[in-house]
Amino acid sequence: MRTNKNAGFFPGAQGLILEEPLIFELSVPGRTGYSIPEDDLPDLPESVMPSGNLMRDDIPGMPEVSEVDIVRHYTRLSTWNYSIDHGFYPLGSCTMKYNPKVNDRTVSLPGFANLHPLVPPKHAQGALRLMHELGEYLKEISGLDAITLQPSAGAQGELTGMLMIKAYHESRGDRDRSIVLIPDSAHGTNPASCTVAGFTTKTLTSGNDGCIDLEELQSQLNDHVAAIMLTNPNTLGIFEKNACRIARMVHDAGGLIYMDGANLNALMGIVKPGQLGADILHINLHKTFSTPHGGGGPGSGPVAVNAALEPFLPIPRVIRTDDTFAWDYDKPMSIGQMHNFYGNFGVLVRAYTYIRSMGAAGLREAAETAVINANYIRVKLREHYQIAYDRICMHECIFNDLNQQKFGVSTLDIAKRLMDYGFHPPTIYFPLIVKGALMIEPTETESIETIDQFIRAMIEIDRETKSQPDLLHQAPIRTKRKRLDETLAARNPILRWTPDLNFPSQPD
Amino acid sequence: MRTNKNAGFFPGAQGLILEEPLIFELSVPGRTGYSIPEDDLPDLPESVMPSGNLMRDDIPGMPEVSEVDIVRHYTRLSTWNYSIDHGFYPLGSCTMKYNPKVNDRTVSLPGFANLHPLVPPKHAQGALRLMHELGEYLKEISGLDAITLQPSAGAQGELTGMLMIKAYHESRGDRDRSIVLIPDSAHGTNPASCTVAGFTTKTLTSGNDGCIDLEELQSQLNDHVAAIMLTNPNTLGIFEKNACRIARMVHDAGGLIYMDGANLNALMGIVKPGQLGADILHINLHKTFSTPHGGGGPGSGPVAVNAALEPFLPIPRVIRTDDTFAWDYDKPMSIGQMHNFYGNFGVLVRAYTYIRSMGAAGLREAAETAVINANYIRVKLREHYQIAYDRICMHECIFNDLNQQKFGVSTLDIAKRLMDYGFHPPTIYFPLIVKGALMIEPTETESIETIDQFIRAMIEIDRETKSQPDLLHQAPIRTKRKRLDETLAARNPILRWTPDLNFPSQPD
Amino acid sequence: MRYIPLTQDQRRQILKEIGVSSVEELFESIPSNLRLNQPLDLPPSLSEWAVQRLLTGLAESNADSDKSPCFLGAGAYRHYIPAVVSSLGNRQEFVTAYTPYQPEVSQGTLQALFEYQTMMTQLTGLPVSNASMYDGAMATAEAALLAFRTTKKSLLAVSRALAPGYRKTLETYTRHQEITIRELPVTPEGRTDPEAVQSVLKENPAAILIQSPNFFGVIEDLSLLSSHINNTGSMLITVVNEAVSLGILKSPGDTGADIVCGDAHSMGLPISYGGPYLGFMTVKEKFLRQIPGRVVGMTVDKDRRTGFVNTLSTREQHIRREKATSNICTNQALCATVAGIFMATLGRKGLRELAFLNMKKSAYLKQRIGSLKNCRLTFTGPTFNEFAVTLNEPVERINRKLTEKGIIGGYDLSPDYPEYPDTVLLCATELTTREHIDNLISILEDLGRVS
Amino acid sequence: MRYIPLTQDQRRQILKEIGVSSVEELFESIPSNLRLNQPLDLPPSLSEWAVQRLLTGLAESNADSDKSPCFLGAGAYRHYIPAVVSSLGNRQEFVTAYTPYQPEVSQGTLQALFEYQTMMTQLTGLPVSNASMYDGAMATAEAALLAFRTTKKSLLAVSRALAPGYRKTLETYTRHQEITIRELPVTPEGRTDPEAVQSVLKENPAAILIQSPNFFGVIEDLSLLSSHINNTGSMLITVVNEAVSLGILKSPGDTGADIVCGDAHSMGLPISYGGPYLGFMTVKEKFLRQIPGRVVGMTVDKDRRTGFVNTLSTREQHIRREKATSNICTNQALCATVAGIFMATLGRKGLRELAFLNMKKSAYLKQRIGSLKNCRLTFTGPTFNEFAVTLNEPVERINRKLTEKGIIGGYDLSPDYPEYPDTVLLCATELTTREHIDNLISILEDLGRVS
Ligand SMILES: Cc1ncc(COP(=O)(O)O)c(C=O)c1O
Ligand SMILES: Cc1ncc(COP(=O)(O)O)c(C=O)c1O
Repeated sequence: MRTNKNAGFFPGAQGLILEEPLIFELSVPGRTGYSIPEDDLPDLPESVMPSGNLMRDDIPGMPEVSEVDIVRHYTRLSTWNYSIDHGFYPLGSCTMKYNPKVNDRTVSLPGFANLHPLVPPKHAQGALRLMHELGEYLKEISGLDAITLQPSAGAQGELTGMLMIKAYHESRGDRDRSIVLIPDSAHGTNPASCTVAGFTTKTLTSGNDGCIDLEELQSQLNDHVAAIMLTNPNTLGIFEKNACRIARMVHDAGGLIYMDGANLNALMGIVKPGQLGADILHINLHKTFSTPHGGGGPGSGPVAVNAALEPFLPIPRVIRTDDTFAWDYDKPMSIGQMHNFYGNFGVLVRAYTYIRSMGAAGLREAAETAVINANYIRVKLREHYQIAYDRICMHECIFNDLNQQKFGVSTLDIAKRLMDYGFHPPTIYFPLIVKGALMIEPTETESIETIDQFIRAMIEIDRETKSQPDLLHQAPIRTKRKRLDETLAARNPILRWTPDLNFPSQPD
Repeated sequence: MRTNKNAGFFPGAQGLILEEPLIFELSVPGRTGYSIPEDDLPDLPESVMPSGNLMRDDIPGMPEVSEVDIVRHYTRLSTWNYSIDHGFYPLGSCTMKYNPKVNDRTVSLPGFANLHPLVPPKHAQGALRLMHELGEYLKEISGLDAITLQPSAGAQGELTGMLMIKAYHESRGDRDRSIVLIPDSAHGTNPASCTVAGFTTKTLTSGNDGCIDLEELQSQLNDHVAAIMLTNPNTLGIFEKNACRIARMVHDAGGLIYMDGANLNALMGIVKPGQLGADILHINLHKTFSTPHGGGGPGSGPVAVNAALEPFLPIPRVIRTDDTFAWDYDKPMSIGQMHNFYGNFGVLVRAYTYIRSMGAAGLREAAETAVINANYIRVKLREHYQIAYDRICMHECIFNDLNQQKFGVSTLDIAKRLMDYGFHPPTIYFPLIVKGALMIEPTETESIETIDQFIRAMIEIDRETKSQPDLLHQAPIRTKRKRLDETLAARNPILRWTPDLNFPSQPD
Repeated sequence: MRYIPLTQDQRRQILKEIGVSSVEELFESIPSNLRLNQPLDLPPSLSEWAVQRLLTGLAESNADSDKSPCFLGAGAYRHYIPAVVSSLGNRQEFVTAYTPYQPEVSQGTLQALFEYQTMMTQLTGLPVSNASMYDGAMATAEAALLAFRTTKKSLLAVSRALAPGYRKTLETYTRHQEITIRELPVTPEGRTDPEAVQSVLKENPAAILIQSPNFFGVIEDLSLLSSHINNTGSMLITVVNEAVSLGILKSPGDTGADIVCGDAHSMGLPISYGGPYLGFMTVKEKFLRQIPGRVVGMTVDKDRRTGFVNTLSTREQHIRREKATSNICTNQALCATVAGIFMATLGRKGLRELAFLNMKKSAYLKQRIGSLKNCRLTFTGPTFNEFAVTLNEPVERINRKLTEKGIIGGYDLSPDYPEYPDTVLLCATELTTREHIDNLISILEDLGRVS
Repeated sequence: MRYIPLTQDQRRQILKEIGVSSVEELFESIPSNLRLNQPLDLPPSLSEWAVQRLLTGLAESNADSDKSPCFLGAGAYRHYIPAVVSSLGNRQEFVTAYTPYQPEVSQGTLQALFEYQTMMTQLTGLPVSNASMYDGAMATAEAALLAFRTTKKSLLAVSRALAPGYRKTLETYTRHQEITIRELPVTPEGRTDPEAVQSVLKENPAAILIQSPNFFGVIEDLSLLSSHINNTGSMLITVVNEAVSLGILKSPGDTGADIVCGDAHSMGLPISYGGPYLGFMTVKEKFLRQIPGRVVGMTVDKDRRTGFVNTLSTREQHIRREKATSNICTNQALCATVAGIFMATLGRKGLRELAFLNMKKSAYLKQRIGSLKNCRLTFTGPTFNEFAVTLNEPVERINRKLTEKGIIGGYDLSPDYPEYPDTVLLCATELTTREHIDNLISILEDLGRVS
């Protein structure tokens, strides 16, 4: 415990945690933890139920445990996670901001949680209004004309967008546009989504300033180019200063601008992507709009588009007539469905709650503060870590491990050691174009006091780099498990427990 | 992690935990984490509101923090607690059983949580029915005729009961009965409650068998004796074998039998305290009926009585007419109120839920299993620890540290060392009549696997007693804080933070 | 049974290891003729789903004050509970922990309670707080007992404007303590009569007990009263039933109280049909070793790092037994933890703003009521978030009519205070909207016209 | 703003430390003419209380299927969610953690997902599971893509009884993949026509895609179909949309599937207007390195203690980029965690009992429907918890009448399947009480009498 606000103090410490075997190892034949609703029916003749070789008698291997076993098992497991409710998560590109608790309350309101997706729309007016209004807000924020809330995450948003681009060109008889240009700094989902959409990708080498090189771009543009897929601010945390110029160039060549909006947190209320020339934009609600990440999802990746692309949006779409809302499936040019129903509705409820809580001023304040915090880290750490692009950054800043490499310490070591100090590591080794990248995104929800702690920890690690590099190779040393052998896992994949499983280790 | 069920494994381990200063140290002037509902009123003239020297301008020292600060602060704090959801809590006399999660759900139903205590009874029929029915169930379980649910904990139940005993004797003109007999094994609240009720207590020395010594009792009985206050099973985990005889003796002498029902978990469905001669019995819902202990409350201590004592029960009482429920304040012989309203209603909802979930068979199974588990521990540990009374026990068994004292190891050391193995320590140094007592109550909700782990840990500690006693003096070594200096705390009481506080230590 | 892990197989095996042939043998010390040979007469065990349906049905037959406008206060105050407060207060690490007898594995609860104690001292203006009592009524009774213990006097002067439930509990607790309770009358302002205070002081009472805002919602002039009491050897016990008021009212400590006690349920706890609530008590430094209940203190561990423990336990029943300062053991620790989270969330400014808004809502309601022909404000003194109104027909009748319109009316004062017939206590908090108020006014107006 | 800790004072100070004079300077790289000089046109910020009231209002204008009897299934199945499942699934350590890129501080999520994977393999009968997909429709599309990738063939034969939403999503995903989709017709039993399967096999398709229980609720004879498919070089993809059925139906792996995919939302997730749900996929060992999405594996740490990591990431987009097996990144990890808790809670016996009770409830409903004069069972095949009924008037009309009685009727099949006019899909789960069913029957009976 620090004794006053100014005393140095790192949150990382060690204490009692409780080990826990696999749930299967807790199983005891005949033990039960469940309670099935009462059977209030008369006995039925066996003949009315399916039987014979359609049926199974048993599900071997399934656990048999009591309710207290379940509670302790998952409670203990949960204590091994770092989470945003524990502390700072400077994960670049991930926008790990605080998830307001009121959003947990609204999403679990019975009128949302128990709403069947196939009730007639008149029984779902609240849900439809929420979706409609959320769409309107996101359109306003993005400066675009139409939107779908259906994609379940950013990558599915990308795929949706690319499929729309395909449909758009095809609708114009422009069938030869099979290439998508993607900067080398792009997130891996960008090229992957293009492939699923049936495109071929071409990589644009970034300029020395981390931005798209206009000459390089010009040289790649031709009438096979369907679109450019750019991220803005890009994954280096830099605003694509030539965004409008690029848009013009691509548009002139007959291509479209797909903007990866994963980094929208830097722009909300400051500039509208639509005004930067974007034709299509996906938005990660689980980043910018504070919905929790759940250890890897669910997320939500709405896609906003300009009017020209509207006909291609997925079905169904929410339509409003006077003050009544309904589903419209009758969109002949639509690319079709991306989801069995309407997407991750629960995530939409949270994002809606967030926007109504923040208001326009709050969203702008979020963007500004996110950028202020990132720049603060940039100036405070640049004496200790080499900065990839030393200029004003947007919501994130990127360092590398060149200074530390001299002492045999790598980005991985730095990341692992941060855990011991009580912080989640930054995103590492991404974007690929920065060797040994340490990508730091503080977001607006971290206090300067927390950020200062983090900065001090990073400086301390730099000092350790010189004084005790081996400690850094060993790190983390305070966590429940030390550095894990990822190679072994991939070489000898054990992806499930079986009764005869040979554990890779037999420690006490 | 253990690799199979048979491998030895203790849950205690160390891992990353996060330190956290006092909330006051996080405070930054101007920072806010709150949100007050909108003021939807017109401005009002100042004159309509109180002012002047009735008012304060500021509450100095109150924290100014953001919502994320609050969340992390209390999340981190929570991770430093051991709890029943973490693991085994063999706290004798406390009946730390698993708290079913469905009870959390029912207690927070809006119709309970948002029910104002002063609504006309017709708007509270559900609550009143619940209280009435819960009363009926507890009467059936205790074998008594009437009940109050008003006391907020066991000790308040005791006080309620003792006040009723006072009122009973007074109503009969029997004003000289000022003495209450209490066995030396009794819980401290028993004598304390008697004092508040205006009685003088006399201690009964227990016999060698841990039970009330009938001769001793006889010698103390006279017409100043208002009652005997006994616990059954007593705090030694032993059934007072002469319960009926004692009751007869005391009754014959004109006294009443107050039974401390803290240990009812051993008897539910097996025997009714009323049949053992008890005239008054308090029940700890936060023990026997699975309501959570909340780090020290809220609890609930209903008091059941036989017909002769019914007129003295606190007001108000729930009354039923046909199928309608109401409050009755018109009980002229009542001792009065013990609570501003009706007691810890929320706790009653949980207990009601529990009883409806368990049913009669479930409650009996709970009692039987609690006793089986305690006896299992008794036979497994008696070779290693001296057992205070080596005979079949009820729901708890008591050891002492005589074997270990030879090696300079005390009950305190054993208790602290158990933490390192991942267990909450047993109740220690209580009951007072067992020197160095280790009072172990497993309850029915612990699995044999967990109990076996605990037994192995106890045996391991006994081994360490001989091989490395100093380790035990140092214990615990895995917890966030090592052994705490209770003497310093009492000698130099620091009971609150102030801006100029000198912390007793200044570690990093 | 889903809560009992012992399987039938294991049970047989364990019984064998214990060395008995049946579970009955374990119960042989209980006379066999008393042992039940049939199941208890209780309703059958239900599935979780059925139990939930049953309880939902019971809950739905109650009035949800979140759904209907509600003007009841009178000791149970509705306030908004921020989501963080419920979310954190429901952390099972706080909920399912025992009393922190073993501090090394209880630092979470202990630090949270230490912080609660600190905030209560800041709010009440006295330097020592315990870690909770059962409720305000019991805390008030304990405060009186403390005064008797320390002053060794036997008279207690209690304002007639003390909440009746508190008064009754106080009487129950003190009945066998050779104590005389004297009632202090109320002025037309609705305040405890200062002259009566002055005159009772001549009889050298152990303490004067004053609630503020009192049961009529009126803020007492505590400074005035304490100026009389000062240096008389009698103590001033101030009771606060609506803790939210402390956000804007001068702290009782600053106005001369020796003990402040009452209920802080209104800071983060649901009204929950009257409990669990949060009794609190703060006292002057000199009563440090006289305060009843659990107290958390700061100390160091073996490595001299700061930590927290339950302390001053030599006052308590488990050490002192019949000589303890109180018989309290299990208290309301989780409620205190939750109130701590609430206070920390609102903080220095928020508590003030919340209190101000309560005062304003109630002032608006009062102003509007004042303009009605069929109502009159019973008292002239300043009020916080509730006040008394005298109607020209029985409160019950009015309330019945309000019920028909889906409104839960105020508290009928007349049964407890026959001297104020047809008088209702109306409360408005930050959750009372202008629409609720305007609606109530227009109904009352209509009723006036009709009758 | 309560979620933004930077105070105005600090903001000024920090800007100075950064070396800029205003926040605008930080945004100078954005062309100034594009920067907004007025606030976004959004509704104003609301207090938490107001936001909660607003959302409560929206929620209450929807139909709560817990309050009205509901016979809808058709891809979204209502089941009881045990309190432990919500309580543990809401632990913020699971909810607010990121994807476990850093395994040393993510062992909780990783072990929970490893256990989920294990249980999914036990339930489906195939040995390799991923850690979730977006939903069943997308999982099905991904399964098809896997089949194309590995077989290098271009024909896909899809049962007409595949859920229409799955079919449409499959089409969207595969549209640009040079794939032909052939539809397999349905027999009067309501099953995919085995002869059609045999005949399409001659064209050497990449895979045959069969849902069971299919969209009509009919349990397919997968053993029969797979006996045809076996050793043809085509794959059998089995889709399971109602995962609860796996508690009692023979596992698709045991009946010859190469891939099992679908949706497991019905194990512990609320129906929540269609999402978030839980896409799943299990495959044969040989497709281990072809499976899309995150996969958790067991390994050891530096001290050789068992631990878990995300593994086989060389399949994934962040390494393989345009050559990845899928573009999925963020998935539905929390849903998988919750389903894992659900499966572990019910366990070996409970899952079976639950499935049996669903089957029985539905069989009872079916039996009663069968006795009505104005209804007839559309298909003869065995069903799990839903089945199709052909009425003698439009489904919409019947449903409207049911709505008037507070009942949410079944799903109208006719728009998607014009060949089955006036046909409704009725679902009964363990939450459908006998009273609900008897009530429905008597209303239908009455309608029959009237019309
Ligand atoms: C820049 C960028 N683009 C796309 C994505 C993919 O989004 P999702 O993970 O929601 O599919 C991410 C996040 O992981 C990202 O950071
Ligand atoms: C035997 C016994 N009697 C009485 C009590 C007092 O009960 P409570 O703590 O609920 O006041 C306890 C528990 O602490 C106890 O164990």
